[in-house]
Amino acid sequence: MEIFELVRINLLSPMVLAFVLGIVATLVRSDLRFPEELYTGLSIYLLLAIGMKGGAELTKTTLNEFFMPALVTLLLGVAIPSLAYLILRRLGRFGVADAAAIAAHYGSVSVVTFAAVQTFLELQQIPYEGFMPTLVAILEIPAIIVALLIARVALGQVGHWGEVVRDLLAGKSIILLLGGLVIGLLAGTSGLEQVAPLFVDPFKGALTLFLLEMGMVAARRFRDLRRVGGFLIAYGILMPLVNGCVGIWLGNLAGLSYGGAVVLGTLAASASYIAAPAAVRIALPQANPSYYLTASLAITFPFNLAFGIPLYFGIASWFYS
Amino acid sequence: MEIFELVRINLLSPMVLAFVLGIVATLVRSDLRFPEELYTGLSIYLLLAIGMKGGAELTKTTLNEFFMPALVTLLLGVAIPSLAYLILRRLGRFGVADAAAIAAHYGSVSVVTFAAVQTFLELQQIPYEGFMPTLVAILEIPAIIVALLIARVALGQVGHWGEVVRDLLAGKSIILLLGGLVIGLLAGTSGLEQVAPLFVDPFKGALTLFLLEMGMVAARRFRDLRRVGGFLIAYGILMPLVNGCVGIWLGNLAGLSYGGAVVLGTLAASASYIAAPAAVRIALPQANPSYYLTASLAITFPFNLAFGIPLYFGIASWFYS
Amino acid sequence: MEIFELVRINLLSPMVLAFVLGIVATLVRSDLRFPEELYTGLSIYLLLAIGMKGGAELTKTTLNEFFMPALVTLLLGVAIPSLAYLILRRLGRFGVADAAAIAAHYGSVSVVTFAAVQTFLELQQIPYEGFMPTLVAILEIPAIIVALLIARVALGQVGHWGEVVRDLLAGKSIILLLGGLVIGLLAGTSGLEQVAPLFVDPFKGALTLFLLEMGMVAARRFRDLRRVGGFLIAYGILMPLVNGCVGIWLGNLAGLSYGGAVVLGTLAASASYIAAPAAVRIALPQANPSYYLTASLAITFPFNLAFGIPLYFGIASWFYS
Amino acid sequence: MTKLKLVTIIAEAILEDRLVRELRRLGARGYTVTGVVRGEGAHGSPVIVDPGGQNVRIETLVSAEIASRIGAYIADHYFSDYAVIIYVLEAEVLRSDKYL
Amino acid sequence: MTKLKLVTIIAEAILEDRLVRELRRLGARGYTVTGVVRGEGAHGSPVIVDPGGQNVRIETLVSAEIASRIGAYIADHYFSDYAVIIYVLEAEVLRSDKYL
Amino acid sequence: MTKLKLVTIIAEAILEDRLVRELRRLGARGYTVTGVVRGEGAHGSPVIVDPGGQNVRIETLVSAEIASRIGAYIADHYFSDYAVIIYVLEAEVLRSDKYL
Ligand SMILES: Nc1ncnc2c1ncn2[C@@H]1O[C@H](COP(=O)(O)O)[C@@H](O)[C@H]1O
Ligand SMILES: Nc1ncnc2c1ncn2[C@@H]1O[C@H](COP(=O)(O)O)[C@@H](O)[C@H]1O
Ligand SMILES: Nc1ncnc2c1ncn2[C@@H]1O[C@H](COP(=O)(O)O)[C@@H](O)[C@H]1O
Ligand code: NA
Ligand code: NA
Ligand code: NA
Repeated sequence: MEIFELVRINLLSPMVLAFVLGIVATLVRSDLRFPEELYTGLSIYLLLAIGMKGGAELTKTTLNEFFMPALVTLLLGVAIPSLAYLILRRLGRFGVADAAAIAAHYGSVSVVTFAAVQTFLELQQIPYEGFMPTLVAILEIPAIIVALLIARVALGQVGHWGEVVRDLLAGKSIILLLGGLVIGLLAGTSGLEQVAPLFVDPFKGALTLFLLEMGMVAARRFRDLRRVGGFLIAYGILMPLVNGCVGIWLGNLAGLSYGGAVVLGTLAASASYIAAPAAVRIALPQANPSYYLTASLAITFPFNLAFGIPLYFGIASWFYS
Repeated sequence: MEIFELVRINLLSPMVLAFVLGIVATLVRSDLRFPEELYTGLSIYLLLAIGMKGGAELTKTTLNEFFMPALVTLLLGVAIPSLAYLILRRLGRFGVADAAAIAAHYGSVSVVTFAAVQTFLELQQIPYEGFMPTLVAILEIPAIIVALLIARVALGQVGHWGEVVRDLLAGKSIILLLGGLVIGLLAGTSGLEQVAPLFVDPFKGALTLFLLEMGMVAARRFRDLRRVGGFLIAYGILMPLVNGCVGIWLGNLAGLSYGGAVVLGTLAASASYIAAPAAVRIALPQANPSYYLTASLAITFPFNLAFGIPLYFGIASWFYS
Repeated sequence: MEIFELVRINLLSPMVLAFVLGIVATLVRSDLRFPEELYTGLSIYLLLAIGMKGGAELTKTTLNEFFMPALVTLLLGVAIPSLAYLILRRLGRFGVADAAAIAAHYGSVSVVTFAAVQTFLELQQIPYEGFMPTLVAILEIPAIIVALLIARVALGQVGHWGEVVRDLLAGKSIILLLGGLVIGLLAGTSGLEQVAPLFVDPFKGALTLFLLEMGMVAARRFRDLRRVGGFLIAYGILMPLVNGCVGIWLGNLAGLSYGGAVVLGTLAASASYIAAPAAVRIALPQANPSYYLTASLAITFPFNLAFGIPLYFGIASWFYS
Repeated sequence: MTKLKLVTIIAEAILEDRLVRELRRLGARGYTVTGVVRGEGAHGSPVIVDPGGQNVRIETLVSAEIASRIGAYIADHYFSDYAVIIYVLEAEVLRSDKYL
Repeated sequence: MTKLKLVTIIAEAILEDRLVRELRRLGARGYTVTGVVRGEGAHGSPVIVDPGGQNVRIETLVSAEIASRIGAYIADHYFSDYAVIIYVLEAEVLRSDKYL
Repeated sequence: MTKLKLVTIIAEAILEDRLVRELRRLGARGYTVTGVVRGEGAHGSPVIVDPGGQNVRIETLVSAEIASRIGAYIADHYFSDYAVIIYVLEAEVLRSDKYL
């Protein structure tokens, strides 16, 4: 299929449309509000569901197949924040704290983008490795630590460092993702079946609901777009493209399947908006949250959701033909 | 089937029984409380689900079939509040503000009543037009504006008028209903299928849960029944009957199917308890909320849910035989 | 099957694993928080779902079969708190208020433990009587009243007594359980089918999510374990075993099926953590909540969930062979 | 502007209904409840009876006389067995007859 | 430490957006909203328009002059038709220029 | 009744745990947190890091001496980088030894 056709199909999925609806609701200043507790509940659900499904599929994987992909994922976790930092400092002329803060976000991952690419591949009926949620967990944290380390070296200090690293490792997304994985692994396929009517079947619907809220959250950041400037807007679109290609390439080298490489590319391309902001706000309080939140939530996330995923799918096809 | 039998079947549906349970829980002063966030979450879900399902079915409709029903719906939106206002002023001897406030509620619609009639028809396996949710959106707002306009003319002023109209058009029920419609329309039947395990299959169950809470909300208004007086109680039962017949008759004229006419009749008969109260409280603060909330929530809503829907179904059968 | 094998299977179910995950999340001081509203929403759901399913099955039962089991359940409601009180006073050397408070908890039941044993039996494909939820409702309240009466006699007074009894009878778990039963009974199997995609199919998944939160709640009480002392810890494990055996034995006498006796045993063994704490805190404010909450939530609940249920299943098999 | 007392009670959530009833009986003409609030004090973390429940904050604007009546009542009935605190601020109000 | 006024408004939730806008216009440099809060007063239980909505509490630290301007404005525009109360406390702040 | 200080801190929700720990260290014997609260001030809308998080209000009843210690500490450690305000009210309490 052609890339344009893929983008069109993707744009007309209920998930992307719900995201757009969220944006529209905010722009017309609707009184539509998502209860914070529903947001929290849905994100617990999504993380756990992703983990459990991955865990149940892990029972079919050998550790062997897993080793190389895990290694290149770790590599991505070091390479992307370093590259991102350099670009932001040199080309973007950002200060140390702001550059490191943004780099931490682009090195880490967005779980919802992961869920979206999973859904996209399932609709295209392209299989991918069952251990991909494990790679999400592997990619989420190291990049943040690397970026904070860079700032620590460049600035001579970073406040509350030990606490920040501990909080990262015990962060809710890690706990739920890895916890779900272990549950899925131990309970196996038959265990997953018991809870499938909640954790598998309605997953796409729950993601749709969640993206409605994400659209509202993203749109609330739109008015900051002017303030953050043209460079960051371009950065929020081009950096994912670069990272996505690197991810696909490394995935291919590591022996991932076509679907697996698309997922790893998307993960590399995605920017964190849960783990990274919380860590950065504590460890680098002097960094301006407008920069990293706007870039991650209002630029890169929508871009990946609407265009990035089909693009990476198209790009990966060059590596796999 | 006979009307009595229909009423009996309807009363024994899980939805109506859950509503009764909510009433009982409040009357025995149980500590059962529905978290407000669950209420909000469920109403977001119901509106979006109704919209999406309608939208997916719209793909099968021609604009042609839609034109006349839309027109009579708009007509209802002007006629009902005017009629309601006159009756309340002349027979009920209400003041201008109170009469206009109540008229706004009876001109507008209750989305949950719509969901209930939909469910009722599905159980009776009576088809209805896919564009009915569109008619809900069409009927919701104009009647409120008409009623407020009447008050504005009669009183010489209405506070915050422009803002009120804007808020109405960007209100959450319109956004979610129309937004869902567009999502369903663009994503099509195959898109709806992806999210059906969340947005279609559990719909009746979610409605049941919501009606449990609605029962508690309605029952909390019961002690106001004495205060509002006999006229308003009679009004809350007779006005829906009149409006329901008018709705069925116009639906029939506009060429709607049997099921479609029942739905339009029920919409006409239903009274708003979301959009109208919010608008009226801002635009007509001098109107006594006890009147309009009690009539709408504690009289008309339960009446329609328990008796109205099967009645309109029976009445419509005279037009379609 | 051997008991060890049953325990192993039970420990690897998604429900128990989710409970363990909740404990782990708390112990590593994760920022994972369950919104209180989600907790409340899920408990409303579980109670209603249990009731409705039981009600629909009640349509297949004669009152005849129900009489003896109901009677022995009432007997348990008097016997267990009395026995528990004596043991706590004599062997545990607890004061009157503390002993009565704890006895109230062990006489009453834990609905989630009931849900867990239901799920366990379904996986083992062992049938049980449809009226078991009715027995939950019968066993929940009397034991609390008996325990409070004991304290009232021993202390010469109990504050707010009438109010407490009224609150117990109108408590949310009774309202939802009995309400659900009546809904299920009146709507029948066909009514239940309409709402099955919400109230039946995802039940195990919802229970899993709920147990994740219960694990966090239980773990937050772990640091009180040292404070409550060795006696209460032993009590929290041995008392359920005794009560479980008595329950199975009486169930067998009353003519319950194998599955039914396992359920009654588990009910007898379980300790309340909703109705009892609320009543006790008001009626016996001088009792130390650390004792009863820790014993019930941090000892007996996890024990029953992980080990008790398969044990009672094994023990009951001796009575039924 | 008239000077009144703003009495604030922070108490276990389970006491809300009862406290509100008693405030009324002691002469308060209105009240506002904020909850759930979290907190710690002499009793450590609040005694969470229902795993959901925590503390609530109840505020009432009253005359100085009723304020001290409420203070005495709460001290008598709640301080020994429950995690409850009470404090009083000086507030200026419009329409003071509304509260008296 | 400088002395400022802490103005508290308790109002029907539906008024939140409008009140915040008006506070800004009357000169408040910031505000904090706590909501939903429950309560009862002269109007009985709060007028719950959306079955979800109740009251909100809006607080703003301002100079004495702006405090009385706000008081007058609220009395004029809200007391007759809405369930709204307002009271003022004396507060000490650091960085007082932030609020003036 | 004894006079004490009611110190109120309004801060980004992400700081809650840290602030509570520090209050304890500075001598507070208890505290109450209300959250989430919404608000705006010099930093505009609160910096919502997790899309869910907003502000929290932390209150603690302490002696005048500890109140000013807390004020100085917060000013030193939070004013430059975080959206945090602090103010102090005069409160009367029963059982003042509980807070000292
Ligand atoms: N010094 C304090 N400042 C603010 N709130 C307090 C203080 N002490 C206690 N509280 C609140 O009052 C509740 C009961 O206090 P206590 O009875 O001391 O455990 C606590 O959970 C806190 O919410
Ligand atoms: N005396 C009072 N003390 C504290 N809050 C009050 C008082 N009177 C009224 N309120 C609050 O203000 C709201 C509106 O009051 P009212 O206009 O008197 O109905 C009530 O719902 C309460 O939340
Ligand atoms: N004048 C004020 N009155 C009440 N609350 C304020 C005021 N200024 C700031 N705040 C609160 O303190 C938070 C942080 O303030 P700021 O650092 O000025 O952005 C805001 O989000 C508000 O919740
Ligand atoms: Na990335
Ligand atoms: Na109508
Ligand atoms: Na028991």
